[in-house]
Amino acid sequence: MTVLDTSEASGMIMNKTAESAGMLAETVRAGEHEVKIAADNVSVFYGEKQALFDVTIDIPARQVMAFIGPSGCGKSTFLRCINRMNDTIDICSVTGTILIDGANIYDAKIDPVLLRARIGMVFQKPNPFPKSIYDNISYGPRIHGHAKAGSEMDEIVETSLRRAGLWNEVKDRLKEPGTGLSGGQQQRLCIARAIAVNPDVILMDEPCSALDPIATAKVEELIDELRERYTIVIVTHSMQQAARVSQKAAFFHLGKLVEVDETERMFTNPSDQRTQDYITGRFG
Amino acid sequence: MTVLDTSEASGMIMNKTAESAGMLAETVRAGEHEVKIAADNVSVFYGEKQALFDVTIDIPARQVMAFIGPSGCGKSTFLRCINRMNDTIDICSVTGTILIDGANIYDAKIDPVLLRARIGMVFQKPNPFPKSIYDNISYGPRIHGHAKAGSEMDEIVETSLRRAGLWNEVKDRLKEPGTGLSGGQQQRLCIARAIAVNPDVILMDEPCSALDPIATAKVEELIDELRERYTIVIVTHSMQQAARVSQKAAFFHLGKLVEVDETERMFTNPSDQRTQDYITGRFG
Amino acid sequence: MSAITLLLIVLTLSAFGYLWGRGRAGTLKRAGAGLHSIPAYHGYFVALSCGLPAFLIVLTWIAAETSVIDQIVLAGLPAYITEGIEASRISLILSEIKSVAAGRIFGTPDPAIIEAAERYNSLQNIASLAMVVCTLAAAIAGMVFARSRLSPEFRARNRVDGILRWLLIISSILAILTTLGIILSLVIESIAFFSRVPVLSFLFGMEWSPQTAIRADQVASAGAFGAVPVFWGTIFISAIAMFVALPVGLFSAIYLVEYADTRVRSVVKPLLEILAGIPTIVYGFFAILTVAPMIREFGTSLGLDVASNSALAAGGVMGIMIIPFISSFADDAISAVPQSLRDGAYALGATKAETIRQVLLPAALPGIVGGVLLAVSRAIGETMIVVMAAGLMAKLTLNPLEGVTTITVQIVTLLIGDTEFDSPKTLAAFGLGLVLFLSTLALNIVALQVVKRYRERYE
Amino acid sequence: MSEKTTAAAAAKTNAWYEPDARLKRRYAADKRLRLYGVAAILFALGMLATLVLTIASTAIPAITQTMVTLDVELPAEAIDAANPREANYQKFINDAIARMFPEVDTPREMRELRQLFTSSAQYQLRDRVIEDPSMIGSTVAFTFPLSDIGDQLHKGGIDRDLPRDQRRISDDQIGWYDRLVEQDRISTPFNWGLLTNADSRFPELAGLWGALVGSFYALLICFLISFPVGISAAVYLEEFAPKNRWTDLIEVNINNLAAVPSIVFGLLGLAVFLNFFGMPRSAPIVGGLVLSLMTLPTIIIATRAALKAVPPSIREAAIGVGASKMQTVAHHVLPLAMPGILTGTIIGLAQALGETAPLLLIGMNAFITAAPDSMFNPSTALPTQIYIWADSPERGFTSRTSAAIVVLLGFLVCMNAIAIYMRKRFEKRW
Amino acid sequence: RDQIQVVGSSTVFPFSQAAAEQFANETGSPAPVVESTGTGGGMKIFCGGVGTGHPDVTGASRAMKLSEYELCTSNGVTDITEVLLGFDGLSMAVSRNGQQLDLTKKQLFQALADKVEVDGKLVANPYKKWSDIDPSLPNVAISVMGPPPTSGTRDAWVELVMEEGCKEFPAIEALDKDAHKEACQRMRTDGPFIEAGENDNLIVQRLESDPTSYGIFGYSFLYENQDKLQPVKIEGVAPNEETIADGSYKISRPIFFYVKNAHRGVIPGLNEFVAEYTSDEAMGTGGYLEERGLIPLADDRRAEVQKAAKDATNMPAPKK
Ligand SMILES: Nc1ncnc2c1ncn2[C@@H]1O[C@H](COP(=O)(O)OP(=O)(O)OP(=O)(O)O)[C@@H](O)[C@H]1O
Ligand SMILES: Nc1ncnc2c1ncn2[C@@H]1O[C@H](COP(=O)(O)OP(=O)(O)OP(=O)(O)O)[C@@H](O)[C@H]1O
Ligand SMILES: [Mg+2]
Ligand SMILES: [Mg+2]
Ligand SMILES: O=P([O-])([O-])[O-]
Repeated sequence: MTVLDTSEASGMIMNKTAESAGMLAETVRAGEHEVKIAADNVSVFYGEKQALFDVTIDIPARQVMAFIGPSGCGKSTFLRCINRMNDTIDICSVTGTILIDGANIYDAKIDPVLLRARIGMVFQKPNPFPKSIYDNISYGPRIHGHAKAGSEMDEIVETSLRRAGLWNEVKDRLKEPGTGLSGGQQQRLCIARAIAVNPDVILMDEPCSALDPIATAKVEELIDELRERYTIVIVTHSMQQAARVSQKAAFFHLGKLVEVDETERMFTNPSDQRTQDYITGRFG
Repeated sequence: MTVLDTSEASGMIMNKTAESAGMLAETVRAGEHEVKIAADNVSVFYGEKQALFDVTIDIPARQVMAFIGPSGCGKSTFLRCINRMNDTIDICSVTGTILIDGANIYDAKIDPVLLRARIGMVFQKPNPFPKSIYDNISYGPRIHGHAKAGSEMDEIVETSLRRAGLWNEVKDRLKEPGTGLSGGQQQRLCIARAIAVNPDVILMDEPCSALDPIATAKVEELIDELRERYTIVIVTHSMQQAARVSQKAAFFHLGKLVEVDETERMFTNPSDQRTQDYITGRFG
Repeated sequence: MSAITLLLIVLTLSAFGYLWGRGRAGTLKRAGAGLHSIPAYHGYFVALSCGLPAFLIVLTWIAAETSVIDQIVLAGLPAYITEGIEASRISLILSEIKSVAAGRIFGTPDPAIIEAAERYNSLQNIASLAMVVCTLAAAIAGMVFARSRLSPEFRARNRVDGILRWLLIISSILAILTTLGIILSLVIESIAFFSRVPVLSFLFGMEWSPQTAIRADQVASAGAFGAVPVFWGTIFISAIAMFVALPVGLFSAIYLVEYADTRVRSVVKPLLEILAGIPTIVYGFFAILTVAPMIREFGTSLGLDVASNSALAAGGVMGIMIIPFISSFADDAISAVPQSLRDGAYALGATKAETIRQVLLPAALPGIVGGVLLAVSRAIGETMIVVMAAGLMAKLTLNPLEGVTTITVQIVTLLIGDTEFDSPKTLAAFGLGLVLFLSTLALNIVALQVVKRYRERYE
Repeated sequence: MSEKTTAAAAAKTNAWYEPDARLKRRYAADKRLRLYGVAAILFALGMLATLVLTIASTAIPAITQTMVTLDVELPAEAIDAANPREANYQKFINDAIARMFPEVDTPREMRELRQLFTSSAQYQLRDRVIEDPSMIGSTVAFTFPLSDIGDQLHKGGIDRDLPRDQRRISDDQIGWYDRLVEQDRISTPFNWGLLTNADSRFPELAGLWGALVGSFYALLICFLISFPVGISAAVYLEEFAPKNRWTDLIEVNINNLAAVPSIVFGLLGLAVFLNFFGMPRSAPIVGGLVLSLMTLPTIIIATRAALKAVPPSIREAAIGVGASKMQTVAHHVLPLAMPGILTGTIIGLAQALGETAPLLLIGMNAFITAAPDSMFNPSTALPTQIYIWADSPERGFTSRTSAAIVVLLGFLVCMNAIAIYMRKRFEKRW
Repeated sequence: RDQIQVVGSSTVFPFSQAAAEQFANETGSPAPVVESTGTGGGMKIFCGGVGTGHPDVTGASRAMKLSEYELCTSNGVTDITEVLLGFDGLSMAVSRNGQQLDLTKKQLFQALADKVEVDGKLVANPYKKWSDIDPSLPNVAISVMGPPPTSGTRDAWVELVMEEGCKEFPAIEALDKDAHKEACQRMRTDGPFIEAGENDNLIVQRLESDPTSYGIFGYSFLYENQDKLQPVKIEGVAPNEETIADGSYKISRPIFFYVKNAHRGVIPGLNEFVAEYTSDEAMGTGGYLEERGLIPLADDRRAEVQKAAKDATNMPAPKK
């Protein structure tokens, strides 16, 4: 497959960019995991209102990082900074830097469209396109020119669906609309769609909150498998879920990043009083 | 605390439920608490779809009963059966009986309008009428003819606001619109509005889920005070909240009533595996 | 070659350009270069670079050709024909030349004319040939140039997106231009009007009789341009219309939203909407042939004196037309009141009527008011019904059984047929048009503000 | 559990549910409100029904056309087969009439007699012969319309019992007509001419073809301009434009345009297209331009609403996999919004089809006896044709005017039905 | 421009329509475009200038006025052929359900003038009911619908009825020239006289639905609607073909059309159209225009007119 070859090229572009932006791209080792995403002093404003205050965090490669915190604390906002989805909101402005593989993604030279091809995203409510299952998966590779329609594309579709653990359930009805699947299947379809463009990072914003317990279990299982290949950031409102799927967790409160730690450590022995209060159900 | 005395009675009810549906609704004395609401074999259908299956439960007077359970399990549906709010949904049909003070509220002779005057309701999102604070409170008494405009009405308004713990905050701006209050104040305004028609029972459907932690604390405090006079049923998605405010809890799952017990007992020692799983965050 | 064929050729060229560009990008890609954009976008870029300029050239050419050729032909005429002749004659000569050129010869035309006709024909040929040549040259040049810019780094997608974006922007500007056009065309003529009739005496004058003598030796009305009675007539008829439409629209909306079951609603709503879709000229007939005689008969049976073109008939029928505007706006507004407010009221033990009257209507009021204001502006601007059913006499009266006239009626009667732009009579129509435009503008702005404020409250 | 025991138990211990007078009053108010609603709807629908019925019932006479069949001799020596156009067909018809009524001899009587038949019979005969030259030299049964008075007499539009000075038809003419009836020469086929003929001074010949073609051209122009431009503008404003004072201004402006009285658009067309650009008067192209300016805001507003209704989650999904904004719109948003856009467009076009006032100002209310061959030729449109017919004195035009209205309404109902169908058909659940 | 353009009087409109249709049928040329603008409105456009932007023919229900001729000349429209088409009765009518009247011109003047003479003084018209004018007339409000000043019918009415009627009043006769004209020609604007627009048929339809109103319009409209309308007798004579043709019905007027000679030979078919319009089959006795209500000219008069039309003889300036 030629698809994979583009990673070098884009890596090149990113390196160039990082240098010109005057940033030194260090590769910080976080334990045994290298740093995939490094945010430095990120603040986000919606118009006048500041929603995020000076967030600095390193997100390790090929692990699952969970963002937790009460409603409105800025989890989604930060997540959407990572693939520049916030660009689509007029009044939203971002300061600070976010490096991915050492390249500043807010550099003027970075084309957000290409960036998003490298950083997949899965949303709270499953949002398949109202098209066939096949078209849902093939859309991304098609617009990025990863493959022509034909056997090459068929292969991508199959691989993606297999990785998302959906292949066996849908292989006989690829031409049926994606919206006809059950909620859990739809969410896995969305994950497959994100995988299909061959990203490095997958961002998930409360991916299970619209699912029933069984579907949730399946998606969680999938996340666990995916972290072998992908760096995953997941926002969740359920501490139980965070405990189940993530290796590291970040606790946000009122727009500030309060604490980042290994999930287990944070849930058993939080270092901040606010984290403690939140975890024990004192609020939220 | 008197709460603990109910254990026997509820144990009995649970047994009944477990044994068979369609049993006689006796007036069971729950310790010193008489049964205020007795539901027998209540099933609810939305069109073809059954949302509630043979729910039989006794709700004691002057206590707080919490309904918990995962999303979509039928908590709200059952709550809305109690004041016949489901009548306003065309496709909704209810079978079984619900006795309030021994009278079957689904009897043809019962006028839902009068019934609802006896059973107040507070909703998830605060919904003050777009009128002044005074008019919000006086609306119920006025339509039911409890009082004429004038000093009598002023008194009702003041008493209700006092009981809802809002009087001091709003006494100087009774003529201002109720929608101008903060979320927590609005929710207490709604509680005051429900109290103003002098009900026996107050139903609350996730009354705090739209509120911030501080406002939530205020409302919870209020609920605790109100149970001296009123029978309160509260739906909540937060087990922490259920633990904080309720004396008894009922756990719903997939439209069935799984378990009713004292709150403390249920949270520490649930008798059903599903309850256990839910409480420990295995799902939901 | 006709412009249509030419455009088709340009289209074909663009299609070719697309294939060419895409092919080139494909080659680059196969050669191992990492393309910034997928090949199809390179194709689109070449196609747009080829088609757009050519298309513009054709359009401007068509717009300019006639007058340019006319000028050339005229310039070539011998002096004795064009000497000292005013412009209108020249257009006649031109049309004679064109007739001759088309082979329709009457009598014996001047030899110079025949010669001009020949010249005209040859110019015409040259011009159409030149158009083809220029267009194709532009198309090919655009294509070749675009093609030469293709490279792996070339941001074809961003380019194409940019071009499309500009096309979108131009489209929205067109909507603005329409407004500007309206304002300009009204204002210019209105200025001419107000230079003859003072603004104040127009706005506050009590006498309206614009049918001035159109000749010096005619005695007609003295030409009073005090528009108050016309404004009054407009307001009066609109008020009557609202008097009919408001309760009917409001009550039907209430019934449909709160009482009717979905089956009734799904039948009645489209039926009501038909009322708004019926052409107003049909309402005009309905008014003069059915409603006016009915009112008249009824009035006469009560011993009342009813004018044959009573304000009541025109306003009433207009009201019927406006019903759906009110009902659908009220419908939307009432439906948009959050269910939670209904629940709140029902939970307190309110009956349906109480909930509607005391909770839903006040909450929906801003939306309803917005709809009503829009309906009023519709009523004020409505033309055919009043042209056919209302009178021409400007009258300040409060009696709905008398005839009144409206702004739109006056515009139509002052303008139909007679398109001379120099008498105050004709210009008055534009003055009235300006007033009409401004007043509906004001109403719409108010309506929009009301609706907006209301939206903010519930979202 | 038995109902009775419950009720009895309830009655013993509870009296709170007993309805009192006050409650009855409250329910009465409820009933009243409901009644007002029903009354309002019945009023509106009643008016609609009255309108449609009065128009349809006046239109009934125009459904058929009274025709007469005469045996017309086409002597070979009087018609040059090489040039059949030039023969004197009026004479053939006159001869045929004279053969039928040999007793009519004075010129005055002959004239009265001829008034029973349409005066264009000769042209119809001519066209028949040109079409089929083999008829030359034979006697053919030629069917052609009676004149308006004949038509009216046949359909009862003229009361033959009125005194002579109150009717338009003489006793002789009634007698001749009766003879034609006796001989079974009168027939009343469906009035196709109403749709296929162009306008005419003679009601029995007047049809809507010219107006239909004119309306078609005008609507075509209107569609070609307002559809792409409207969608583009809406897409820009809804999906691309930054939300600031300017775009707010544009929004207010467009909403306002939608409510600008149509007559003002007529003024605009008059000033800009006719007087400034010097476009031809009465031409469908100008009508189309004016109508497109009118329709544009409707389409923009409908499109924006349709775009708004596309859930943002679809946009996010597309952007999330790396589609550019333009791709998101083109691949996902527009296709999903298309049903709404098309509905809006159809409704806008339906409005344009029925619009009269602006067309009056640009001269599309002229009398033209031929359908235009291009959009630059003078023409009428359906509503203006109605306007003209309504002003014609001949009795036959009364029913034809209504019939034209019925045709117009038919088109509108069809367009609306298509719109409703699309709305239903394409309503997607996401 | 391929089509002939005809504007002008609504009274002449039906005749122009008929001629245009016949012309198109006969020659296969593009159908002339006929618009009804009223005589005055038509004159105004017609005299706007020479060239394809201006009409070729205008109909008039009265002769061209000097002022209009001057307007034409000043705009370069100097060569005009005047064609006298025939005559049209000017009728006043009422619904058959209404009350037939027999009025004198004097009474009509009193009913419709802006100022009338009462006891030798000129005062604003005080008459609201017919019976106010003459007790023998019915006790109903005066309500007369008539055309606006752009209409030739209006001019003709003023000339044939109002001017005549006002001769009966010594005090008005005694006024100086301008004041006399003012007094005789100005129609009242206080309600009883209603300017009802150029659409004669709308007046007819309103009369049908309103039996107490009277309408003023060309005879052809009365002729078409004689089952619904009845004429008002003026000076004891009701209009019908005979009374108009023999002149016993006094309010009839000549109707004309005017041809712009500069357009002949330039606008295709104009000559042929004029020939058709003036042919015997059209304007002659028994011609198709007669069927539409035209009262034809006598033969010799017609021959003159036809010749002038054919030769494009320019009309002289109208007398004042
Ligand atoms: N598009 C927006 N415009 C303005 N303010 C916004 C917007 N999106 C989010 N905010 C505000 O930014 C803050 C952070 O929002 P965010 O959605 O990031 O919270 P969150 O932690 O994801 O909450 P939740 O758990 O409810 O999803 C909130 O106060 C929110 O109101
Ligand atoms: N109006 C309705 N029409 C049809 N189905 C409904 C309606 N209201 C609720 N349901 C269905 O009934 C079931 C129970 O819903 P209910 O709202 O009682 O759940 P819940 O326990 O209150 O959930 P949540 O915590 O989300 O409020 C759900 O499956 C829901 O989809
Ligand atoms: Mg979020
Ligand atoms: Mg619920
Ligand atoms: O249209 P007129 O004949 O009245 O001028």
